[in-house]
Amino acid sequence: MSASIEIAGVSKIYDGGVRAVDAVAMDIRQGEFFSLLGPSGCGKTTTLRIIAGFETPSSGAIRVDGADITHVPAHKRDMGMVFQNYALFPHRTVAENVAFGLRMRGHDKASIATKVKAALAMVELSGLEDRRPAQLSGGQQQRVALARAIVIAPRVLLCDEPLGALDKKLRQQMQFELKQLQKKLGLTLVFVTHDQEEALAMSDRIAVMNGGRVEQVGTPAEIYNQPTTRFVADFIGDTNIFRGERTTTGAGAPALDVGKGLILALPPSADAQGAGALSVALRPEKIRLSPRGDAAGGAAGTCAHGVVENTNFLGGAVLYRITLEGAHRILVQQPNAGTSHLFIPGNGVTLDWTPADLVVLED
Amino acid sequence: MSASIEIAGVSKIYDGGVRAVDAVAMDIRQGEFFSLLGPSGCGKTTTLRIIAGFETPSSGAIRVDGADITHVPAHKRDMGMVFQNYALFPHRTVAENVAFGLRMRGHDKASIATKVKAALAMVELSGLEDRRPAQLSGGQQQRVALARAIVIAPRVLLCDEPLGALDKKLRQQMQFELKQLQKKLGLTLVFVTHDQEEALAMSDRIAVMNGGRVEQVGTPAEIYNQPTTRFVADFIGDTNIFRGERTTTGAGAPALDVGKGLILALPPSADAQGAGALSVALRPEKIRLSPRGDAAGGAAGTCAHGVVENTNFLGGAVLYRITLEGAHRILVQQPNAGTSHLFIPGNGVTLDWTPADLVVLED
Amino acid sequence: MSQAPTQRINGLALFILPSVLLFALFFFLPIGLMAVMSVLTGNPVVAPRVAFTTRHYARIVDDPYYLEVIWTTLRIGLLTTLVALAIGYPLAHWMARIKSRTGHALLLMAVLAPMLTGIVVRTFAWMTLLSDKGVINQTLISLGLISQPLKLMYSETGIVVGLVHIYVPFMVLTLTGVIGRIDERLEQAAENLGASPLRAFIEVTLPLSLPGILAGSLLVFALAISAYVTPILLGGFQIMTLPVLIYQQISANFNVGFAAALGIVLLLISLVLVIAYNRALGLVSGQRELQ
Amino acid sequence: MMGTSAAHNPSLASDREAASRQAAAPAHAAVGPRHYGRYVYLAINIAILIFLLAPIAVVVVFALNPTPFIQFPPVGVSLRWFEKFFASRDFMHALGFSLEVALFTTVSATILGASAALALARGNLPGARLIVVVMLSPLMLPAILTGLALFQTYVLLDVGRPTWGLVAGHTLVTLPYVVRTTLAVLHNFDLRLEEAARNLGASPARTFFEVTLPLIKPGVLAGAIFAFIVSFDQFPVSLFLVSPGNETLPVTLFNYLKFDLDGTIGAASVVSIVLAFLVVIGLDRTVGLRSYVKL
Amino acid sequence: DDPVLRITGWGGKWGDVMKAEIGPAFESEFKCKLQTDSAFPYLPKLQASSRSAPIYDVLHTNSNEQWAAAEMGLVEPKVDPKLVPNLADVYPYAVSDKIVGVSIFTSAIGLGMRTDKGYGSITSWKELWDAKYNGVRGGYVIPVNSLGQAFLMMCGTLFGKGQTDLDAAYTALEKLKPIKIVDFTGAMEKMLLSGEVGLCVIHDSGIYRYDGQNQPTDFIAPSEGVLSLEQVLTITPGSKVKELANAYVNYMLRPEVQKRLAETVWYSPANRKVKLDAKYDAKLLTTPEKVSKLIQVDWKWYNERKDEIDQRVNRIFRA
Ligand SMILES: Nc1ncnc2c1ncn2[C@@H]1O[C@H](COP(=O)(O)OP(=O)(O)OP(=O)(O)O)[C@@H](O)[C@H]1O
Ligand SMILES: Nc1ncnc2c1ncn2[C@@H]1O[C@H](COP(=O)(O)OP(=O)(O)OP(=O)(O)O)[C@@H](O)[C@H]1O
Ligand SMILES: [Mg+2]
Ligand SMILES: [Mg+2]
Repeated sequence: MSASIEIAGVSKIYDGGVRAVDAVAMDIRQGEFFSLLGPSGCGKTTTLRIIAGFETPSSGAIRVDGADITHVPAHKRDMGMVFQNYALFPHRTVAENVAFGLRMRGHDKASIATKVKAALAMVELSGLEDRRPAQLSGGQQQRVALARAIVIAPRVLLCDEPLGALDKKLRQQMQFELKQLQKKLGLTLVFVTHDQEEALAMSDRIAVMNGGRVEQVGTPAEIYNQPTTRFVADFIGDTNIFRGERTTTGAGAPALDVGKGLILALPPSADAQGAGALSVALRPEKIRLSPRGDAAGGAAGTCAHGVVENTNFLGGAVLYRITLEGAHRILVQQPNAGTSHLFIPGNGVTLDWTPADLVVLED
Repeated sequence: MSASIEIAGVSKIYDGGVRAVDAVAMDIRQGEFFSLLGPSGCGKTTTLRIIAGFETPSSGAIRVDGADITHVPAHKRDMGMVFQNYALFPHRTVAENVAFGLRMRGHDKASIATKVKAALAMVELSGLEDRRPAQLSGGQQQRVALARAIVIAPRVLLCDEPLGALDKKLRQQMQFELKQLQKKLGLTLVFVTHDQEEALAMSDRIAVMNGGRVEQVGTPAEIYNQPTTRFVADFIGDTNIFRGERTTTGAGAPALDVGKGLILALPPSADAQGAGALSVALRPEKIRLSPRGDAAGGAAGTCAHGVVENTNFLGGAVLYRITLEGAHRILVQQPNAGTSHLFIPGNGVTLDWTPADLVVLED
Repeated sequence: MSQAPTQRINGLALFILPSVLLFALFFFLPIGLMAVMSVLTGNPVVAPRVAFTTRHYARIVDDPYYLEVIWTTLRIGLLTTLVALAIGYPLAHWMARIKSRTGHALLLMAVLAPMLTGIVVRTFAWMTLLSDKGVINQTLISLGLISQPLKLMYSETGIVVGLVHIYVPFMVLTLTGVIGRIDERLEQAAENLGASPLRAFIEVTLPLSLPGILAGSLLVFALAISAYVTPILLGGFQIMTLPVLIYQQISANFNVGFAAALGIVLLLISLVLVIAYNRALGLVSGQRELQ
Repeated sequence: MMGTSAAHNPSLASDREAASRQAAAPAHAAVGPRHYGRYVYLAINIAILIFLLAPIAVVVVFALNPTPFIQFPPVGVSLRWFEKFFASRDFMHALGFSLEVALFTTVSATILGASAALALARGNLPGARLIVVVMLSPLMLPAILTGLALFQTYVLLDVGRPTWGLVAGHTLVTLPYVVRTTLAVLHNFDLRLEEAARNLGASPARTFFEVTLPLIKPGVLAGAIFAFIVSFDQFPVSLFLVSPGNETLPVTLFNYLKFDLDGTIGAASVVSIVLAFLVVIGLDRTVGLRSYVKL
Repeated sequence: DDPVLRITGWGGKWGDVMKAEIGPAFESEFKCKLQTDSAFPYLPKLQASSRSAPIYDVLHTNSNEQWAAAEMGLVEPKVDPKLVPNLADVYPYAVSDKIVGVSIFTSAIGLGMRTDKGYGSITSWKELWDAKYNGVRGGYVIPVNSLGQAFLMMCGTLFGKGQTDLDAAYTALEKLKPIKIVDFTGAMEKMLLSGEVGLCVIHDSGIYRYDGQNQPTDFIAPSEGVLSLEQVLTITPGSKVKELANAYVNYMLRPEVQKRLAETVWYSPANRKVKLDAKYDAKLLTTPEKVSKLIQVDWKWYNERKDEIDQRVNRIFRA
């Protein structure tokens, strides 16, 4: 049913000399929900287009279930695709757009009608069957594109930011449906998104790309909790990154001196040996915040004092930008536990964290 | 410099008979960051296009600083706009696209060059000046659209999901820049987004739209914490909505019987009088979660017991779907405070909350 | 926008073959024959004793009259093209943007009607309008605006008017398809950035309709420089163009060799002009891929 | 009652949409935001239409005027020229023959021209731009010379003056229209639409018919209309290629007019126009002439 | 199968009568098929076809083209009186040395005028040069029209030493401007009828065919003589049905055929024996006296200089 995809050292250099994809190598397993995550312009779309067969790689090969398909034409690959710009057929109605792939596969009219109806219902577009794409809102167009790709139940589904134009509610619902569908059909799904939460919540594995290269491939938890490079740590979620020299805490535990009087106790996992510079990351939500003077205090290297500089209300959470006494600036995220628990700019606060939550980064 | 906008009972019926905007009335204040938030297809783009002068309202009027501009042609409105689909000029380079508005305003070459350079630097596109839109990635195109609109420093800036195609890092940065710019120039900014967090974080005020109508206008905190309608409560962030009959707790306080054995103590603010059905909302992050059997317990109407059914890892937070003993299903969000504090499906848990966090909704 | 395709010839290239075959058999062969005859003293098909000669070409080059005629021909062609573009564009724009389907069909009919009248009849109709006793002159005289009839006919003006009328539909229909496909939001974006509708048109719509302008003006130019019925009837032989000369040579002087030489010269000059025009338009617009 | 975080109620949304679809006819504000320019625009266009249609009016007057020459003001209305036209077996035969030739020409020129345009725009042919220009040549050569050259060739090949020879000649002089108009719309074509079709499993041929063709239809159709009309109105090439007894309408009309310049040719024109209008209406009903889709 | 005789022929009323009566009668009498090419111009087609297999058996055109055809060896210069007995009955001009083949009809080229403009009585060609006709003067295109060419020769006679005095003719033409020039022979009558021209060169047939319609136009046979516009038949040397071709030429000269066609298109018959109805007889050239006023042009001489003349007049009439 579904297929594994091997991307073997693929590069793509566009006509102008732009190296959009640079020696990308990764294996996408059969039936896997695989996300490509990365900053704008890092080569996600290009990679997807190479898999789909719209771009010929400048070098490297694409293999599906072990067979080299680098030069198989797109229409013989049986890969559904949701285009970043939708690419809806402007001369066809919504229903006709969705029916297209089924027609190409020679399905009979009745079964096409049923499937199209179901697909449109799934993306919440029932009733808009007879509109033309130009008569739809942006999000509606995107959902038509999604319906068009999934209705054919391809063995591989390539989605280029398929939910980017949807509001959170609808997006969550579509995420859910997509995930369900993927499980039901055992689809191999390659998913491009710029939304880290989406990638983290949905993926079996994630590839983080940067400047045409793959920085890290791993499960969401690995990517989030054990980023291997500074780029990944910085890119996924908000994070505090410190760079400093190795030292030891008063208690003799390995620690990092990040300057300006701040010492961070290193996690037990960190290589105790070795000297020299090191970067570590600490997620804002791993830090606890309490009013200055409240109990806590904590061991050396696991707490600090500072002043709230700026409060950012995120709905379910509040993000504080805090200036430590030594002038380091640090992000801390706390749940929005009601107005009563809010700090406001100027409040003195105490921060504390667990050394285990610090992640050591490759540079 | 900037201007106030009054949308006076505006409706728009498209040719096919679709009522895209339905008697929308709202005042956007001078220099305000005003967001339009709502589900896909609710009429945000249409509203923006009416303000910009690309659609003539079927009824109603648009006033800027009190003057009726309903029939003023678009090019005389001095309103910048970022189109949802970018609408970049395909025959012009990136730099030419950005320079367009300045040229129309008769700026001299040198000042155009400087401003274009600055705008492109701001959206992080320095170096791509001579590319054509077709040679850019989706996110890059969107940033060109943004640069093109802001470079002219219009008195009103209309943004139709201007950051939708950007990754979180870049989006935050652009949000910051946009906000800075808005403050610096005192711009009136009308911002369409499908990202609630974005709207909450950036806006002075938000209008939540639904099906062509405005459901609620208010500050982010009002919208989030005191949604007036069920739709708003449901739409903004995840929420738990309960509907039930008025009753009283054992202690005699007003409460809501939502069936299946669950009684919720109503907030003190709730009208104690009156009988009959009522809806209330409770945000997932306002609920505290502890292992079953742990202390807590809490007063009647402020706690419940259940079993974790499903865990959703969101990066900085974890979302739990919990089935209560009475078979109610409820969402609870907890900060991702490290792997050690995670609950897994099957864990018995105790939930407790503060009655003041319940919000009573209009239906 | 179309992306630059990968630079290898692909299977689609084969689709040119039927046309190539048609051209080979029904154009290059016959015209080759004519080219051969243009350097021979007689028709080799019917008269066995012919010799090579350059006299036909020498005649064209030696006598400035022929150069003048060539220039007149090209001038009329250029003028016709310009005017046809100027009046065809607004109509094409209207057709492309009109909302009502009935309105569109009516416009289409109005545009097609002149093409369907038949070239000769149409030209006679113009004679009726433009001649001294024609509708325009008589109306103007009876209104007392002029006392002597304007010389509308038997002049280049008359020819250009007639040619424009016949060929403007080619311009309109070619342009309509192209303009209709331009995303209106691009114009809106321009207006939003402060361009007046006219300016937005000039900055956005016009450059994006260049392929249509190119196609339309090339069609009209090619047709105008090769027309002979209209120049004969409306120019009354007082304006001499190459096609008229060729017509004379074939039908009254029976000098096929010279007619062929004139034809080849016309063809070569026009090809050069067209290529230059192509280049120029491509350069001006920066759209090098323009065809 | 209870409910957790479901998305907004779908049935609610679609109810609303259904309701709004039934809502009263769009009450359109008559005045757009750009009225001044609008008037100028309309005025210019109407002037152009008058320019286009004035001679047609003359032809109609000519066809209806009983005097055998064009006369202003007309002296009356009569259908005698129409009677004469329809009563003439020559004219009727020529009309039929012209339609037949024009039909064959249209089909062949459209197929050949559209495929050539496709090859030129997409085939990455070396020298494509030169080929495009060369393909315009049959239009730049005075058709009388082309006609003579073709005639000479047919004599040389000893094939006589067959109808297919006439059709081939017409195809040659109509092909450039189709090529040009098709090329014009192929430019700026969004290739991603074709990619989407391929991705959905459409073979290249299928993609062409399902996506490319419908989207370049305005160009192809314009080309086809040109081919039909130019063939139907083609005179100089036909002059040499028609055979006795099988003359096209323009040739017959031309010969007629050399001797009897009367309202019959006006009537013939009016009949051609009406005929073509019927074709246009028919096409509009079936294919839909207004086919360029907003992208 | 019946043999096929391939001829050329005019359209209009001529063509109608040929197709309806005269052609079929010939076909049944001679057991053959007539195949008429009516798509003008004929000569280039004949020119393009092989001498041994010409596309026509009988060529019917005006005299000057026949001369050109004969020069190129496309047609036989003379018709054999033995094979065409009716040749014995034609007026001398029809077989004169100014004629290739045989002329079967002739019209007179003279002046046409509007009778409602008070131009008075006109008797001379020279009237055409009067300044009062500026703007309403009409003539034919010289390079492509026989009438124009004949008129040019007339100019030499009128203002110079004779037909061949080209310089005089050029000067005269120069003075004729402004003049409205038409291409088709039939176009001038329409210009005259609609009042676009008031005085013009025209052939009598172009005026007389409106006889009885009360048109304010009249034909003037100038005192200096009228030019003859001949309808000439010749036979191609390569014809495979020469006998039939001669029979056709002979048939066209038959009095009843001549009468029918003459009365249809107002052409003067070449056969002396034809008796036309009174109304035609009164106007057409049906007697030796009337015929004697016909001036024939030396087309052989003209054709030799045609290129030179064309260039000259093209320049003269350039706007
Ligand atoms: N041209 C049109 N003709 C008919 N209906 C239209 C047209 N354009 C938009 N609509 C409909 O109007 C409604 C509002 O559309 P609009 O584009 O304003 O939505 P939106 O709020 O911007 O949605 P999104 O977030 O998906 O972009 C939608 O239901 C849409 O289908
Ligand atoms: N046709 C092209 N010619 C030249 N460069 C191109 C072309 N298309 C894309 N690029 C460049 O290649 C790089 C990768 O583009 P791609 O579209 O794959 O990015 P992406 O990861 O999808 O970005 P986004 O999230 O913004 O969509 C970008 O820097 C882009 O500018
Ligand atoms: Mg992309
Ligand atoms: Mg929108």
